[in-house]
This record gives sequence, C-alpha cells and structure tokens, in this order.
Amino acid sequence: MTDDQTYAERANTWLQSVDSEFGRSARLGLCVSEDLALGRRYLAARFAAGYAGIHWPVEFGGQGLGYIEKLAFEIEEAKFGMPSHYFGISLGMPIPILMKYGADKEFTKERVLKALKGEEIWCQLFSEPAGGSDLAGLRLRAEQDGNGWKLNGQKLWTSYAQHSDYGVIVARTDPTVPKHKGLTYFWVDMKAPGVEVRPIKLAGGDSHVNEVFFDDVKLTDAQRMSPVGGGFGVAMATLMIERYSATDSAGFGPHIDLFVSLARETRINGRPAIEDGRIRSAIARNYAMRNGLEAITARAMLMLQAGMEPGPEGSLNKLVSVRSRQKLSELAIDLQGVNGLHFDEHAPVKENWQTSWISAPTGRIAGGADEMLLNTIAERILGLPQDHRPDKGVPFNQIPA
Amino acid sequence: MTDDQTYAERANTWLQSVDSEFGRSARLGLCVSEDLALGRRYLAARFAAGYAGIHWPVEFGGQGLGYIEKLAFEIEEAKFGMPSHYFGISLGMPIPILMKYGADKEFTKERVLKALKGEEIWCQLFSEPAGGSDLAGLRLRAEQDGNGWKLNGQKLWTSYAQHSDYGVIVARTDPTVPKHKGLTYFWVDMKAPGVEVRPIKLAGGDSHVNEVFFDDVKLTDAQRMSPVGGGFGVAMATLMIERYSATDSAGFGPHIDLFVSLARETRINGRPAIEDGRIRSAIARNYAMRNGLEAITARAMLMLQAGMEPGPEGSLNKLVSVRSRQKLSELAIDLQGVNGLHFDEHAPVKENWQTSWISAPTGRIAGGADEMLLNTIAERILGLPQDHRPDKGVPFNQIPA
Amino acid sequence: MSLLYDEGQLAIGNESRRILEARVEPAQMLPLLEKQGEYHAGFWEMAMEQGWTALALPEAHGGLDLGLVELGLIALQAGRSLSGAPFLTSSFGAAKAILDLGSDALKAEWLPRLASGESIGAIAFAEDQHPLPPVPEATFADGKLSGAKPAVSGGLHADLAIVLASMAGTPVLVAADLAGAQRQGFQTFDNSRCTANLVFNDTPGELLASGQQALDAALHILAQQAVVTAHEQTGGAEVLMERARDYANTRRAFGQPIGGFQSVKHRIAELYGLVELARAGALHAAAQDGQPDFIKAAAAARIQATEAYDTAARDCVQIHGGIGVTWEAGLHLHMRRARSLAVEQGNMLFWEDILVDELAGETA
Amino acid sequence: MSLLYDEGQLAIGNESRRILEARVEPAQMLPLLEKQGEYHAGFWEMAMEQGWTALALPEAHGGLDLGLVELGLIALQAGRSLSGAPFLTSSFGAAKAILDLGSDALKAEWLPRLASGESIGAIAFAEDQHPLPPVPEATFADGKLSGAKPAVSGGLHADLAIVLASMAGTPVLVAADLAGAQRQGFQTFDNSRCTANLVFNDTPGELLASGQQALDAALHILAQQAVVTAHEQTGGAEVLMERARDYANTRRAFGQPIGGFQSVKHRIAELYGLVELARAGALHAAAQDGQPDFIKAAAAARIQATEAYDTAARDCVQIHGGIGVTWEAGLHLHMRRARSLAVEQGNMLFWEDILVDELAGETA
Repeated sequence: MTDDQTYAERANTWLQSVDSEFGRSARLGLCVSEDLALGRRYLAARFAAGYAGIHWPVEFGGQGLGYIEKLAFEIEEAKFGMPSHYFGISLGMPIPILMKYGADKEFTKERVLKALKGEEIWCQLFSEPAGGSDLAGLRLRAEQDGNGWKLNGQKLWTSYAQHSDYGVIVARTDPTVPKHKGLTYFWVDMKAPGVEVRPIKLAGGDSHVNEVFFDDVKLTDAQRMSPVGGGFGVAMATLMIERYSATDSAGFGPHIDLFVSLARETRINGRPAIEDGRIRSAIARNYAMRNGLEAITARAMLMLQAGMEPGPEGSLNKLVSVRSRQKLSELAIDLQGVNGLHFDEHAPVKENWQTSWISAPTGRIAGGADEMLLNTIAERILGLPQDHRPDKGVPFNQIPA
Repeated sequence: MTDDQTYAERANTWLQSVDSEFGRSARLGLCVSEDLALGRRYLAARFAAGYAGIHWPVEFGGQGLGYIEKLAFEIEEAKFGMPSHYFGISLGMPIPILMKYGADKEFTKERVLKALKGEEIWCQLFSEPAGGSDLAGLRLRAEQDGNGWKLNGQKLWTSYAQHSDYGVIVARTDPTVPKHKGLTYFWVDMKAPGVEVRPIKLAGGDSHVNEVFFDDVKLTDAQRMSPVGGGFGVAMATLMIERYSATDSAGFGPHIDLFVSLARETRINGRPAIEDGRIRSAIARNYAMRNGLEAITARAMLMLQAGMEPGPEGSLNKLVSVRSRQKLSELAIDLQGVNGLHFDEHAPVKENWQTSWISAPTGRIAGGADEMLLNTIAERILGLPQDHRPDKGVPFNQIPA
Repeated sequence: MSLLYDEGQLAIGNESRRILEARVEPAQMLPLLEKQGEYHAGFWEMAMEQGWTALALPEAHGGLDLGLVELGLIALQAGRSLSGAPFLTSSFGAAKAILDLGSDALKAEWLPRLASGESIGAIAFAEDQHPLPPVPEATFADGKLSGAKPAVSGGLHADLAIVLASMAGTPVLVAADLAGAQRQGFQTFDNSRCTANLVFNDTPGELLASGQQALDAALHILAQQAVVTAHEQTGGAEVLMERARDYANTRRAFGQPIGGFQSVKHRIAELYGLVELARAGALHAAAQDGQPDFIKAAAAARIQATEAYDTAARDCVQIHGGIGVTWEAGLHLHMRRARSLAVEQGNMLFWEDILVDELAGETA
Repeated sequence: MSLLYDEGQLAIGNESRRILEARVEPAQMLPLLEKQGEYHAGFWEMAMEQGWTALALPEAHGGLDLGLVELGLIALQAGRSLSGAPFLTSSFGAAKAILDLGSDALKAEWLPRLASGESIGAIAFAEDQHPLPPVPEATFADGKLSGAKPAVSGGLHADLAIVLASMAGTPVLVAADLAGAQRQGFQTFDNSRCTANLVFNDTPGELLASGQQALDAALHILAQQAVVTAHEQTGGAEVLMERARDYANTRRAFGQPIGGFQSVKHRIAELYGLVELARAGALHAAAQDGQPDFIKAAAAARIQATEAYDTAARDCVQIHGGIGVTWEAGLHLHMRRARSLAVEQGNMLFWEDILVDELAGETA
C-alpha cells in the first residue's frame, strides 16, 4: 500500500470518528447559521487533528505535506459531507495569495491561523455587474487618499461575503491606461465602515453569493498586495490556483452509480429502465467520459508526486463534467416520471437530481463560463487566435460602456 | 382534390409512361457519359410533354404556370430517379438570371430553349481557392480589353463545368475599391479558347465538381450582365434563387422509412434493433425534425399559392437536414454491423447509407457551409451583430492574403 | 385544417398576446414558486372572461366551437408569459373525454361549467413512470374508485378528474367528482402547477370506457393535451430565444456586444431553428386533429417542442451568464416550466416510443 | 501498470512516431482505396523489422514480453499515420487466444511466426450485426469447421483465424489454419483493411475453448483488441485535431484566420477535449490489463475513442470547407478509417451494452 493510501486511510479513520458530530446526519435540517457554526467547530477539530493546511508551510500553521495528501484528504472528506464548503474559497484562494503576497508577515500568520481554525473567513471580490467574464473590465475605483486609498463601487457574485471577515479585491487605480494595466490588488476588512453586503438569491432558492457595495471605504497602503497597476497579474495567479483545486468527474453533482440505481428502480413502458437502450447509452457515455476525466486526474496526481507539472488537460474537468451533469440530471427527472416533479430545495446537490439540475447552470458559469474555458483551451493550449477585442489597448475610460 | 393535386397526378402519370425509358432501372450501370446522354434525351421528352420551365414565361418556352406546379412536378419526378441532376444548376440559377439580366433578348431566348431541351448546359462560376465562404473575396480578374474584357484567374468547385457550354461568372474589375464594390457579372462561353476545365475527385470517388482556369479569355461587353462594379448584387440574386429551389427534409439522403426498415431487419444483441431505445430515439428525433421541416415547406407553398412571401424559416432546411443525415447515416452503418463495411461508390445517395455518409460533408459545405447559414440566420433574421471583419471597407488589393 | 392561419385565427393570437402581455408580469410568478398550491388568479380569470376555457368545446355545451388550432394559439401565447395555471390544458382534456365518451347527463352536468371555467378538470392517467399504465393500480368497482393517482397536474383545485383505473384487471376510463376524493399536495419545482396526489376511497365515478377502447381514448386525450402543450412549449422557447437575442445585442464584453461572438450568436441561431421546427410541428399536429395520423403528428410535435423548450432554457440561461442564474431574473421560471411541461404530458421516452410504434406499423 | 509512461515506454512512442512519419505518407494510402485487398507493404515491413509484431508476446515464443501499454503506444502512432494494415491488432488478438488457450503444439506452431510477422492472424467472431453471437451459425464438428464468417478484417491475407463457432449448439472457440478455407473479398469503403468473408468447408481446426469459457475468452480477446484500437482511434483523432488547428491558423476568410471565429475555434477546443479523454481512457484500460475490471475499462476506452475519432473526422472536414471533401486532401481516409475501426471491433451499441451490464452488475 502506497504512502498516500495509508494517509487516506488514516484520514478516513479520523473522519469516521467525528462523523456523528459533524457529518451528513448531524447537518440534517440545520438552518444556514447553525450549519455555519457547526462548520466552524468542524474546522477547529480538523485543525487540532492535523488535517488543516495540509500542503502549507509549517510556519503558517500548515502540515508541510504535499498536494497529494491534500487531495487525498479532500476526497475522503467529501464522502462524509462535512460542513466545510463555507471555508473552501477562503482557504482555496485568498489565504494562499495572502501568504504569497501579504506584506506584513505577523499579520498574515495570524490571519492564516484563524482561517485554518474556521474563526475567520475570507472572500474574493473580483466580478462586477459590468464584467462577469471580462475581469479586466472592472470599474470599482480605488483612489489615492492621503497615504492610503479609498474604495468606491460595487462587486457581484461574491461567494460567502455575508460570512466573511476579510476579502481580497481588485480595483481600478488608473482609468487612463488600457484596461489590464490600470488595476491594483488589495485586501479589505469586510467589517469596515462603508462596506455593505446584500445576498443574491439564486435560481434554486439559495443565497450563497452576494452584491457588495463600497462607499468611501478607507484602506491603508499596507493593504495593497500588488504594485500599483500590477493587480491583474496577482488576480490571474489567484484564478490559476482554482485549476488545481479538487476536481469532480461528476461535475459536483450525483455520482453515476446513483443514476444506475435509479435506472434499476424505474421502468419504461413497464420494462426496467436499465434495459432501455436510451438509458444504457446515457449511462455508458457518461461513465466513459467520467472515466477519462478520472484517469486524467489520477495521472496528474502521479506527476505531482513525481515532481512534474501536470498537463493542461486538467482544465477540461469543469467544462466537460458540469455540462454533462446538467443533461444527465434532466434525464433523471424524466426517468422518475411524474414523481420527478417532487422538489426539496435543501436536498444535497450530490445526491438529488432535482437540486443538481436547478443548480447546474450556476456551475457552468461560476469560475469561468463554458465559453471562456473553451477560449482558454483554444488560445493557451492550442495557440488559436484570440477573439476580436475592440477594447484592446484602448484607454479604459474611452471604451464605450 | 385541389388543382395542384390533379397537376401532380397528371405529372405522375406521364412520368410512369417514360419510367422504363429514363427511370432508375434504365440508368443502372450506365457510365457518366451514357447517363448524361440519356439525361439529354429525357429533357427533350420532358420539354415535349410540357413539363419544362413550368413556372417560366411562355415567351421563353416556359409553361407560364406557378411555383407550386413546379415544386409539385419536382416532387413527383424525384420518385422516379430521372437523370435530370446534370441540368439542375443550369436551369436553377444561370438561366433564370440570364432571363432577368441578359441584354440580348434573341440570344437569351435561344439559350433558354436549348437549355430546357437539354441541348445546352450552363454552370455557375463563383467560388475560388481563396474564398469558399467569402464570395466577395474572389480574385479572378476581368480587365478592359479594347471594347471588351479579358479574363485571367481560376474558379473552384464549379459543378458540371466539364459538361457545360456556357457559364455565369463573377470577376474582379477593380481591385482598388473595397471588395464588395469591385466585382462585375458576366456570362462566358465555356468552349472559348483559354478556358480549361479540370475535374476534381471528391471524397466519395465521384468528380462532378471542377477547377476552371481562365487564361486571357476574351469577352465582348455584351456578355456583361451587371453594371461595372455592380456584380455582387447580381451574384446575391443568383444565390437567393437557391433558397427557393426544392428542399428535402431527408437532407438529400435516404428517407427515414429506409432507416426504419433497416432497424426492422437488423438485430442488437439478438433482439430486433427497432425495439432498442437508442434506435427508437434516433428514428423519433429524426422523424420529428423532418416533420417540422416538411410543415415549414408545406406552409411556404400555401403562402406562395396565396401570393404571400414565405417566412425566412425556409432557410433552415439544408442546415438542419444535411447535418442530421450525416449522423443518421453513420448510425445506419453501425446498425449493419460488419456488413456495414460493404461499399459501392455508385450506389444512389438517396438509397444507400454508405454513399449518403461519405457525401454528407459535401452537402454541409456546398451552397453555404453550416457556419455561414448560422451567421445568415443570426444576422439577417435575428439582427445579431455581424462578425468582426478586418477587411471591411479596405481596398481589396490592401487586404493581406 | 390548413397550415395557414385565417384572419380570425390571427386575431385570436394577437389579441391573446396583447392582453397577456398587458396583464401578466413574469415577476408575479416568482412568489408562486414558494407557496404550495397557489396559481396566478389573474391569468385564470382572464382565461374565463376571454372565453379561452370555452374555445374548443361545442356551442351546444356553452363552447365556441373552435378547435385545437385556436386553442394552440392561446397556449403558445400563454407559454410566452409562463401561463399562470395548468387548467387550460387539463380542463380541455377532461372536457374532451366527457364530450367523446360521457352520458348526456354527465355532459349536461360538467361541460357548461368546464366551458365557463367555473369548474376545473384534471387528467389522472399516469402512475409513477408510466403515463398510460395498461393495468393501473387504482381500481374501479361497483361504480367506486379506490387507490391513488400520483402527481396530478392541477389536482389541488380540480373539481373533476378523468381517471385511468382498472376494473377486475381490465383498464377503464372513469369520470370522478373530486368532492369525494382526497388531495395531497407537495412541494414541486414548479408549484403553480398545483400538483397533487389524488386518493380515492370508494369515490363514486362514472364509467366512460373500458378495455382497449379506454386505453385508445386515454392516448387520444393525452395526444390532444400534448398538442396544446407543444404550443405552450413553443411559446416558452420562443420568448427565451428572444430574450437571449436581446441580451446578446445589448450586453457588452471585451468591447463588443456578446452577440458578436459566434459561440453566442450561433447558439441563438440554433434556438431560432428549434423554435420554428417546434412551431411548424405543433401547428401541423393541431391541423391533423381528427385525421388518421393525428397520434403520429402529435407525438412528433411533442418531441420537437420538448426539445426546443428544454434547450432554450439551458442555452438562454448560459448566454445570460451570472445574471441568468439569479432568482430575480426569473429565467429559472422557464427552466422549471420546461421541465414540468416535459414531464406532465408523458416524457420524451414515452412519446418516442409512441411515434416509433406508429412508424414501424406503417413500414410493417 | 502505472498511468505514467516510463522512459522506455516514452522511447517506444517517440521512436515509432519518428519512423512512421519518416516512412509513411498518408497520400500513399489513397491508391489503396481503389484496389481490393492491397495494404501498405512498407508499413507492415516496418512493423516486423521494428518488432511491433512481437511486442506484447512472451519471450519464450519470440516475443518482447511487453504489454498492452506498449502496443497501445505503437497503435496510437500508427493511427496518426493511418496504419497501412490491420494485422497489428488482429495478429495480436489471434496470438493472445493461442497463448491463453492453445496447446503447446499450437503455440509452438504459430506464436513464433505471429511474433515475427511472417504469419498473420485474424479474429472471426462476428456474424452480421452481432460481434459475439452466443450461438454462431458457423459450426464445428469432428475437428472440422463449416459455414461462413462475414467481413473478417485482414481476412484476405490471414494465415490463421480464431473462429467463434458452435458445436452441437454450444459456442466454441477454434483455431483454424486458413490454408484450408476460402476467402471472398469485396469492396469496402476502406479497402486496405483487406476484409473478406471466410468460408469453411470441413476446414480442420483445433478446439480452444467451449461453452461459457469460449464466450468469456472471446470477449476478453475482443476487449484487448478494442484497447489497442482505442489507442489507434485516439491517434487518428489527435492528428485530425492538429490538422484542423493548423488549417484554422493559416486559412484566412473575411480578413482573418478562420481560427479567429469561435464556431471554428471552440469546435477545435472540443476536439482537444475528446482526444485527451480518449487518450486517458485508453491508457487507463491498457494499464488495467489483467485486473478484474479490465472489461469495464476497455469498454469505456472503446466508447470514448470511437466518439473522438468519428467526431474529429466530421468536424475536421467541416472546418476545412471545400478542400476537406476532395479526394486529394485525403481527410476522407480518416473518415473511412474512423468508421471501419468503429465497426470492426464491435460497434458503439455493443460496447455500451457490455459496459452497462458490468456497471449494473456492480450496483445490483
């Protein structure tokens, strides 16, 4: 048995031991605030057990282990449905970026520790009403204000902002230069005066994303995390991290086995659905595709283990898996016949075809819309021409809105 | 029974009477030149029987009837597999354009009559190596030469050029103005010195399209069919005629009934393929789609009858039907199992899945590639923005090749 | 019937569209999602006052003597504005059943009230995954119904249900006054459909047909409802295609309207194609009502329209990006409606099988 | 086996690619389409001289003791340059059958000759639409084969065939020297596959397995061939994706490279995805050889690779426009090859069913 298999087994044993306290069953019927509170207690326990910041330096309270161990733990953790998603973005992008670009080491250390223990949550303030896919097109202004800065404007689609203590933010510090060149990267105190968070209700009824308004919010220059005008690079670095966060060949929806079980329990024209060619084809095609994605991920892990850089094909996962999850969920609803009309908006997306279906479009848009992912593959991997961009090189304040 | 039904019945009766002489069975095993000769005799007979130029003015040898009668006859004619396709383009576009734009009425009348009787064939010289989809990007030059013109350059994808006596051609008469504005429309004698026709062999093994080279080919100014620089408009008029030429919900491939029969004769895992959900779905989806196309065509015919202009949805036919024919033909090959490997390159496309499959890509490209048709729908019907075109308004001789 | 609308029919289409757009705000549908069993009262009042409820019924019974083509026109417009109640289709189906199979007494009792809209009808054929169970579990004996019918669209408010049950092992079609039945509502992803399980406990009912005749009649009623629904689905797909087009023409990214990117532009063009194919198929089927190949035409229309609406919902949301998945934007109302209409009248799998059986029969 | 190629494996891939690109011109394949039963002799000589024929066989029998992963690497490169003969796969399958089931005498007789390539093997399992008929019509009795096997890939040149026949109603696997059989060639859309009907007339054969064991063995051999073929299909899809990319970067229309239009650009990006999924699936399956879930892995790889190659052929031609459908451009060679590889090892429908049976068994 390989080291990371033993590691996974140890992790699983620990997760078992706290399952009844934090796991799926413990979360049943909790409202968001109760669930979040439980999540904070789970993170504290996870930290104490030595499963926090697994691949982070020890000096920051991490375990100093490898990316493999981190992924292995996440795979085990997912099996128990632990309440850790509130902290996923916080520990996923902002904190690592803070560790890398944070000026004040002491301050950084303190934040990282509190984040690992679930005491503090960070959010990522990138998207704006004017530009979901077009990050560099953002409008939120940061103006010199004495030795510091003053933020005015609005962010959109900020996940968990309503629970966040801090956030990382990209703002326009110079509207007179081309759009990529006028941005600067800061961290911001979400409790500071002038910050207003308004949750946005999504199609499925949940509200984990927010509008965030900034009205003369004051920052010290110490909160700046990039050179003035050098914010786009740090923002890109932040997004690149996402590529390496845990993938899911099920597109973050139900596992194919659940569809197979459904096909065994349901009937088409009186015969078991599993015997119907249409259903068999859907199962086989989805399984084959997911099997390919999993082989890609497995190979990437082996390369990381061997100290190699995994290939760009890792970027296929979200594009392919979420899109197919959407159609498979629709088919699952059809398969249930009139019973498929039943709906429980709180049913877990990874176990319920209805919530999987209603939230799938968010998955196809958040973290890079399908079309943007295809462009990235075409341009960065295959070297095909960039799209026509009339705004290229044009001073931002001269681009027609 | 409506008038056009009686008309169709009369046509059918006549076609029956000449079936043994010209129909499917009579053509079996003929080489192209024999088949073409038979086709000329068929057109003579068709003319004598009063089924030529059905909706054309009597003064040009037509029957002076309506578009409905013309379509009705074509539908009947198709059932017998008559050898008329060599003359389809000739009578479809060039001759109508000649009737409309031909300067010399006597000359025109003579040409129209000979074309209707199958004694002469016209081709349409539009596409060039440099621009299949981009018609206005053509390079073939027509230079002033005394009172006339001199053609130099190359055309490509010219159907039946090797059998043609005349052709209509678009040439660049002024390279110093934006590309749409420098074109002029002529007719040309395909037997004139300097014209060289080289057949192109296609993927399926057949060679009905050609390269045509023009080396100092002389034209009189009487052969000009548009104002100098006004050729693009006439070219567009030519292409618009295609929209109203007979449509085929089978994408010019086999009828869905043939797929149903195949599914009844073949087995999947020992059970009749027609009972397999995958095959049932393919049949149902294709039938439903074709049923929609046919309803669109039927409604268009009623509108024409009522003197109304049919809606733009007529332009869907080729896009939707040929694309789906391609995949259905592939499935039909799969369905035949190892027997599906058999191939007869001369088998009629409307009755054989292998030749239908191998020639389907040509159908998706000729007469407007799928992508161009989607652009046309998006721009002309839905008012969506035109693609970015760096060459817009740029003098032709300054566009980088 | 012709594939060309006459002036009267065009007027019906235009007038219903005008009044629906004037009186029904899609936003008004949002709160209905969060309540169980509430429908858009304004929509239903309009349907009654405009005579849409009476449209396809004979004059003799208080109807307007028009047909599927006209009702389809209304349904298409209703689909554009997310028809606020499912009764237009279900009452029509129920009335048709009674008209074709009911006794004079039954006709006299129900048809005028269904035509006026004061009574609401429902169809209770399906059981679990089978839209037309050949031997239903719900039973009928001595003029009384027992057992349950799951997830009946409009069941929470229907006064009358046409029930497919079995009598001593043979299928029967029964008309039942729901005063004597129990309704169990539940949460659906499209609550304004007022879906409920109907539970019968020696509920009195009147036999309409039995054996093969019952199954044939049930399929015919389902097919007629499917054609009305195909129009409704076409209307929904059409309005989504228009919203996608309008958004793509105004929303800018990378310095141009996103409609300038072929991934967006071609997807909308494909939606146009799906909408026109669905429209043509639905009209063709409506015009075939009463013809021998009506079932075939209805199945084809149903398949094309279901694909059009589901695809339009998927793509229109995707084209809208982030805003498309917000509650307020309300595009999810169409996502939900596309799915509920796809399921209610028998899913794609069912209609594919019906159609192929018809086609295979021909080439036999 | 690992999902990471080791240095030796990488060397095999690079070397085979180098030599194939140096010695095989796709254009050389065009004339083969118009002759019946001719294959690319240069390709097959190369396969012998490079030891590709011996790759996956044990040293004891003149092989190189390597496995499916290495053979897959060769097949992928061969697929890129339209492998000029089908024997690499068919001889491997035949050899495997004899290795697993044959007598020592049979092994001694055939394996060295198959390893060296001087003899060619073929698999004759399918009958009409069934890749693995449970009760074949070809029969075996008293050590003699009778009846026919249709459209056997490589059949025109094979010296040995592994035949799935039936003996008194039970399936049997038989090794037959084709010296005693009749070959009927015919025109296919991919003539260099040298496909032929094999007709047996009391042709002597040796029994390898019978009953369920014969069917299991046949499925296992077919699955191993399917994995080799999945690599070949992946290579074909990969080279088509590259050709589409290169053409889109150079061909200009409307004043820019057509790769600047998202309809072209995104389609090529989708092809990249299909190629990488096929590659990963094929390698995973090869690495699973000998493991309990090999059949499942092989079926998944086969399905993904078949979809990749068919789609790449369709889209690459479309992206090339007019030039793409000319005989000279030769893209139709890939269209044809994609289809013949899709059919030869059991079509998509067959492998979907195999995979689902495996999966359904698990969740049972």
